[in-house]
Amino acid sequence: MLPIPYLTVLVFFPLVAAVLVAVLPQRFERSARAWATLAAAIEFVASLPLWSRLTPSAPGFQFEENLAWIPSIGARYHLGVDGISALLALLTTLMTFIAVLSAWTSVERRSREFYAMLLALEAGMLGTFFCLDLLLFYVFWEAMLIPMYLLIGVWGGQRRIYAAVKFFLYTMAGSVLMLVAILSLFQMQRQFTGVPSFDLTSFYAMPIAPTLQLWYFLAFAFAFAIKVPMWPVHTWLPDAHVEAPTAGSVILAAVLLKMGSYGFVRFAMPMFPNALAVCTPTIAWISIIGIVYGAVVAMVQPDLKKLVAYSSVSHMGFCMLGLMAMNAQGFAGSMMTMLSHGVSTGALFLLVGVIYERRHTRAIADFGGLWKVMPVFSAIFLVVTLSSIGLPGTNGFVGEFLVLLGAFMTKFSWAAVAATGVILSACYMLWMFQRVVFGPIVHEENRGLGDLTLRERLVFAPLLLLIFWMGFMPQPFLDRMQPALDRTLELTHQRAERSAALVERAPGIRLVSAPSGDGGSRP
Amino acid sequence: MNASLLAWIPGLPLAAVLVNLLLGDRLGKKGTAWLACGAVVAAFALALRAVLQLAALPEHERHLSEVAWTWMRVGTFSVDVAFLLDPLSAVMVLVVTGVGSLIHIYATGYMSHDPSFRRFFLYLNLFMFAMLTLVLADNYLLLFVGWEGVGLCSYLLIGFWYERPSAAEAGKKAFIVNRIGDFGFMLGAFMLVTATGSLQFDRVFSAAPHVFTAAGVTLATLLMFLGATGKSAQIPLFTWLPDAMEGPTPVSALIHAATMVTAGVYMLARSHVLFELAPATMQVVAVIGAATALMAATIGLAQNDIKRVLAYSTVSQLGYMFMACGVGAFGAGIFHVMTHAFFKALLFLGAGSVIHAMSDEQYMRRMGGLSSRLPFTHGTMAVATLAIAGVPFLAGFFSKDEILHAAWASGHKGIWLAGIVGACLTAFYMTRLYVLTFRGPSRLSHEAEHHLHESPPSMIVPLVVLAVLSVVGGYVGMPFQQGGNAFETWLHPVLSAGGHAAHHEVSRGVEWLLILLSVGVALLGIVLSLRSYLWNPATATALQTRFAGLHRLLVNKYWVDEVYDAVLVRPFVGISEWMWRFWDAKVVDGLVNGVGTTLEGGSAILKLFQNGYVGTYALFITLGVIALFLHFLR
Amino acid sequence: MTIALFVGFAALLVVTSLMVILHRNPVTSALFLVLAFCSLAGIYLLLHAEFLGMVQIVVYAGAIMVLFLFVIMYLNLQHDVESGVQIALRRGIGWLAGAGLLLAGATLLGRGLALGPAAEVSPDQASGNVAAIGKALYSRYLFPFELTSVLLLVAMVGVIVIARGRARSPREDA
Amino acid sequence: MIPLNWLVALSAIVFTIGVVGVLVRRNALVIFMSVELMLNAANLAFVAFANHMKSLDGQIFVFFVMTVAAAEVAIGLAIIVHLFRLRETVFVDEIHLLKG
Repeated sequence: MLPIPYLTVLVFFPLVAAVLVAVLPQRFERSARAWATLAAAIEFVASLPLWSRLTPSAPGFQFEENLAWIPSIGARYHLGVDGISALLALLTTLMTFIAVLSAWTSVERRSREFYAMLLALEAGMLGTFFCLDLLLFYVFWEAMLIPMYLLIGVWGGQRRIYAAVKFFLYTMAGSVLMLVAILSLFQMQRQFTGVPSFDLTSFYAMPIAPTLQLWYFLAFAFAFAIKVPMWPVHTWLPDAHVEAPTAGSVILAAVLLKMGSYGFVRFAMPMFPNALAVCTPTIAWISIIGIVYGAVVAMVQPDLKKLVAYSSVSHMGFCMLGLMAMNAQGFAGSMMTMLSHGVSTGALFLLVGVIYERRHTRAIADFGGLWKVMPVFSAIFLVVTLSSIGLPGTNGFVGEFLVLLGAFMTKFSWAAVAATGVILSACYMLWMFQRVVFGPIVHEENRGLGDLTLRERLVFAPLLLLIFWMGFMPQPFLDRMQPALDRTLELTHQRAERSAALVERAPGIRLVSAPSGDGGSRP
Repeated sequence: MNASLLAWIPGLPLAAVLVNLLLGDRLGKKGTAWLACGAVVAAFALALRAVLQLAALPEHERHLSEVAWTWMRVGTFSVDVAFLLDPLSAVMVLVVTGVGSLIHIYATGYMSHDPSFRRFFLYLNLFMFAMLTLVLADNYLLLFVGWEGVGLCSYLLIGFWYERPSAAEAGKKAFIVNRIGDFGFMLGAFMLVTATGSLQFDRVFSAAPHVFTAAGVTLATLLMFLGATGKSAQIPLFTWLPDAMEGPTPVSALIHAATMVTAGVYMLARSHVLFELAPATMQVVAVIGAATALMAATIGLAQNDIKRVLAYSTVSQLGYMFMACGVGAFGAGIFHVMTHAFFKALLFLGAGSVIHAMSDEQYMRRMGGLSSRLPFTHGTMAVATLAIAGVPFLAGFFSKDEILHAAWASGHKGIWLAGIVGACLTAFYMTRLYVLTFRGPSRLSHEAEHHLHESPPSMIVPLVVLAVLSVVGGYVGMPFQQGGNAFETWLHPVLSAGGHAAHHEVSRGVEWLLILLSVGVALLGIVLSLRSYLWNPATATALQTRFAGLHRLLVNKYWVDEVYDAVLVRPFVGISEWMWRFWDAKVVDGLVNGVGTTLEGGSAILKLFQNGYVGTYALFITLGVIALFLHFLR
Repeated sequence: MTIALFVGFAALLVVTSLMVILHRNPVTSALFLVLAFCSLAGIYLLLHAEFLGMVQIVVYAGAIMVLFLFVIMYLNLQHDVESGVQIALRRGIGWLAGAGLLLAGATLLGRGLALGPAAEVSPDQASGNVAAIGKALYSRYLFPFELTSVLLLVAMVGVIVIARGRARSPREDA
Repeated sequence: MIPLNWLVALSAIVFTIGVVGVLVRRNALVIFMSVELMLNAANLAFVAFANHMKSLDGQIFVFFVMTVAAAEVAIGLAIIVHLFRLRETVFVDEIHLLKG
């Protein structure tokens, strides 16, 4: 393996860069963006070995680092990566680099802190993807919130304080429940093996009584459902997106939303398989409602960013449905949707940012007939819209098709209702596209808009490339993610039998009288 | 000569698209025209060579397949980007590239003075790539890629003149209606995968008979038929085609007459094994085909926009093709696809040349007497009109007769009757179109009269070629040939694969009778139309007044659009508005903010206890002490 | 005999305490309080706590009450006027709370808590109360004793700072 | 010997009178005196038990209570004086600025 502690470098380099950028003296205010871009570029290049050096078929985790962190309670600084987290980490580094590059003109005041926040956010996200120790996971999970909160709160739009606070409290409320679950699991773990440890593999090894599992699963599921966001707990997303600066909402959409589904795949599903089996239909139907509801509500949004935010709710609904299908196609589809949603929605937000920078308005009604004035922009907007509605040949289709296929194999009705999402997404995206790009130029201000500058085209070039690469040749991505997904699936089934066999003598503390058999209907 | 060139047939137009994109304006109009037409003609040449190579093979192994790369492989399910050339796709590829190149040449003339000339050919080539992928696909998923690709290109080309809001609206409508169809097709494909484990044509068809239950295969085929209705504009999802006339005329000719709309028929013919396993679906297909044919023909009677009439005629002819597939005569269906491609493309291009001459005038009531001024257009259009009407010894007659013959032979008497009535109506409205445009008094406005001119040669040549094809094209499928119908024998290896093909023989005498009947009906339609529009126009107006109600019904196209709008679109937007305004903002968000406000309210109440009076604090302390005492007393 | 003395002192204590809180004029309340302290000192003596009795008289009655009277005189307080419904309400509640407290106390006493065993006479008891307290104070309780000296010092500093107030007394700028 | 019950009863009565005094009176000084009463009631109980248990700890504790009381009175009166200077009043219910 690499001589240096590769993952630690990957996680803490952006943090160090963030600090350096933040403490740059005043006269470097203008060049702060150049330094930040350089740092993000180095980080991206440094993360490429995750793609090339990763041997997908090797069992367990790679690039592992395991040091004692808090010996007294057995919490270890344990980092590792497998097919799933490597791809998501690559998505993070790429999208952060693009977000930093795109924010050159959009941020005027306090730009040093702005870039520092972006880099710190990247460190938090990478940490969350890499860590395999539950306590460390919780630390990074919460650390990630702070830079995002500041990004929305300081550089946001009019109602930024409301949006930032809502975002923070919403996620915090969920993750506090998760913390309680982690601690009580730790307690059970210590009694079960006698050795205190927060290590994920030890939790994987410990069977838990099914009735107990339900409460833990609901705690974890609730925390991750908020992040996904799943249907009833999604209202923080439109507000956060509308008020966040472009770069902030690009990363928020591209990576932060994947935390929820990643959490499900890595933690909630393998650790509590029996409870999962009980809750699968409920969560599946909730994600289907999310798909249809997100699309329906997106239809009538007057604000571009809100429309794209609700479309994210719809796309992430596909992700969760894929996971609930519990088969290879569903998992692969869900993972592909995560990656392709990250790319296409990130691009969509960048596009909205471009016209927001020129017209300082996000209302669809203020635009119209942009094709004549900004042909290159409109062409890119067309390609990204098509990728977002999942046209075959673009990245959106591969994910959506596999998710629907997986869902179809599990239950016909799931796929039938979810597939209407395909129609709805076409409706609202094309209607929006038509009102923004086609038609005669109604507002005089639009006549003078300049087309994309070289820098902006540079920002979109990698995204377009990815859209078509993942659309036509998704196999390299699928090869990398499948072994890890199969292992997760197999682990889930294996643990389900072991825990089921453990019905009476459930180790660990008896929580308040265990509930009766049926699964909780809460998400 | 290995078969590796198959991939290049769709590859060439794609390469032209990329070159067009990259070089952009540096090419200039001339360069773009040559690049675009050259790519399609080269594709035609490649296709021809491949088909000849195919023909050389012995009959039972007539298929060339070639795998480009593995597209998706997840668990047991895997699908590749692979191309297949067999007799069925050979016919389609020849029609698509042949008619396509003619239309490309025509378009260079037609669009010569359009500012975004380059963008037009960009989309046109992209369309050719998508259509060729669809036709040459080796599995349902790649077919679906082409399927949605052509949907996208039709969206772009209908909305080509994006500054006209109606064009953008029509484009969006076309795409969404197609998407509804694709929804059905996708679900059908899923059923195939779950049952047979793959989407490869040969693997699905070989596994289908043993794996599928009756209900399963019926549902799967119905869903795929829903996709076909979306793409080929049949009864439930046909409303987008008439609006698609917003696009430039070459687009209407290529996409909405010759190639894209026939994709549904091709898909049905390709999966005939599945459809033959589900007689119920076949019944539905036949009935819908007949109903569409009749309904569209009646609407065509009352339209005054030349392109709308042709659009409804296309919907009607597509109805015929589906009727043929419904009664099991997939060969007849494909044959009609070919002949229809020839004369319908010719009609549209002719109409385009008329519109071009009349400086974008599409309203027939302001035309008339153009035969002398536009000789070539008039000549070729006349041939096409006779062909579509079903006049003997022309292409339309042979293919339509084949369908009627099959309908009668397979015992669908009702379907046959609808076909005959439809044939008569077709003859009537096509002659009406011909008369109103070319014959009769010239109702041209003065300035239209002023710069009326015949189209340049680049437009006339394709017209002539198509006219020739419309005449010659029919003989391939002429009945009473020695070894049976040449066209049928060519398709035989593909269409008989399932072994369930229904073979009904009818005595030669009855066959002759049928032919005479259909010819008679066609001539009746022509004569009636000539009488009421040319010889004494008064009868037309008389007819209109006497059946005023019926006439208004037809002019308004049975109010189908309005019904769809009222029943589907408006309530849907209403619901989504309600869902957002009420549900999302008030309920869900309300709950979240509610938590905040309740906490605030609570603290406001608690604040009152802190009223600053030392006395009250002392009182609380005492009460606390008393409470402690009580606790100990218990 | 001691019982009679105790009852006398007790009665005196209760009456004077009541008068302290009932009487309108703060000066008379202060004087009644002095009387209460003296009766209390008497009770201490009955309980063989001579040292405390003396300290009670010296510290409480002597020092603290003098301070009180000084402040009352200094502030030239008049007769307490107690009027208005809001005050009457508060007084009512006050008495109620007092009654409640008394009731609870009474029931508690009524239960007759198990009293600890009466310890036998400890050896140093005989040698006089003051000496014994002195010995105990400077042996086991040395540290708390030193602590109280610090406390008193702090109190003194505090008083000076607070009582000094701003350079100008409010009267000039009134 | 004086029975312990009476002593404790007496201490309770005096304590209650102190509490009532604090609750009822408006004059800060009288409240202050009532607090002294409560303290002395506690001292009485201490001495009573010290006598009953024949140990000196009670008395020593009373001694400490007294020193604390002394310090407290000093500070209290200083505050009252200072308060009087600012507000010209000694009535507790007129001083209620410090509220939520």
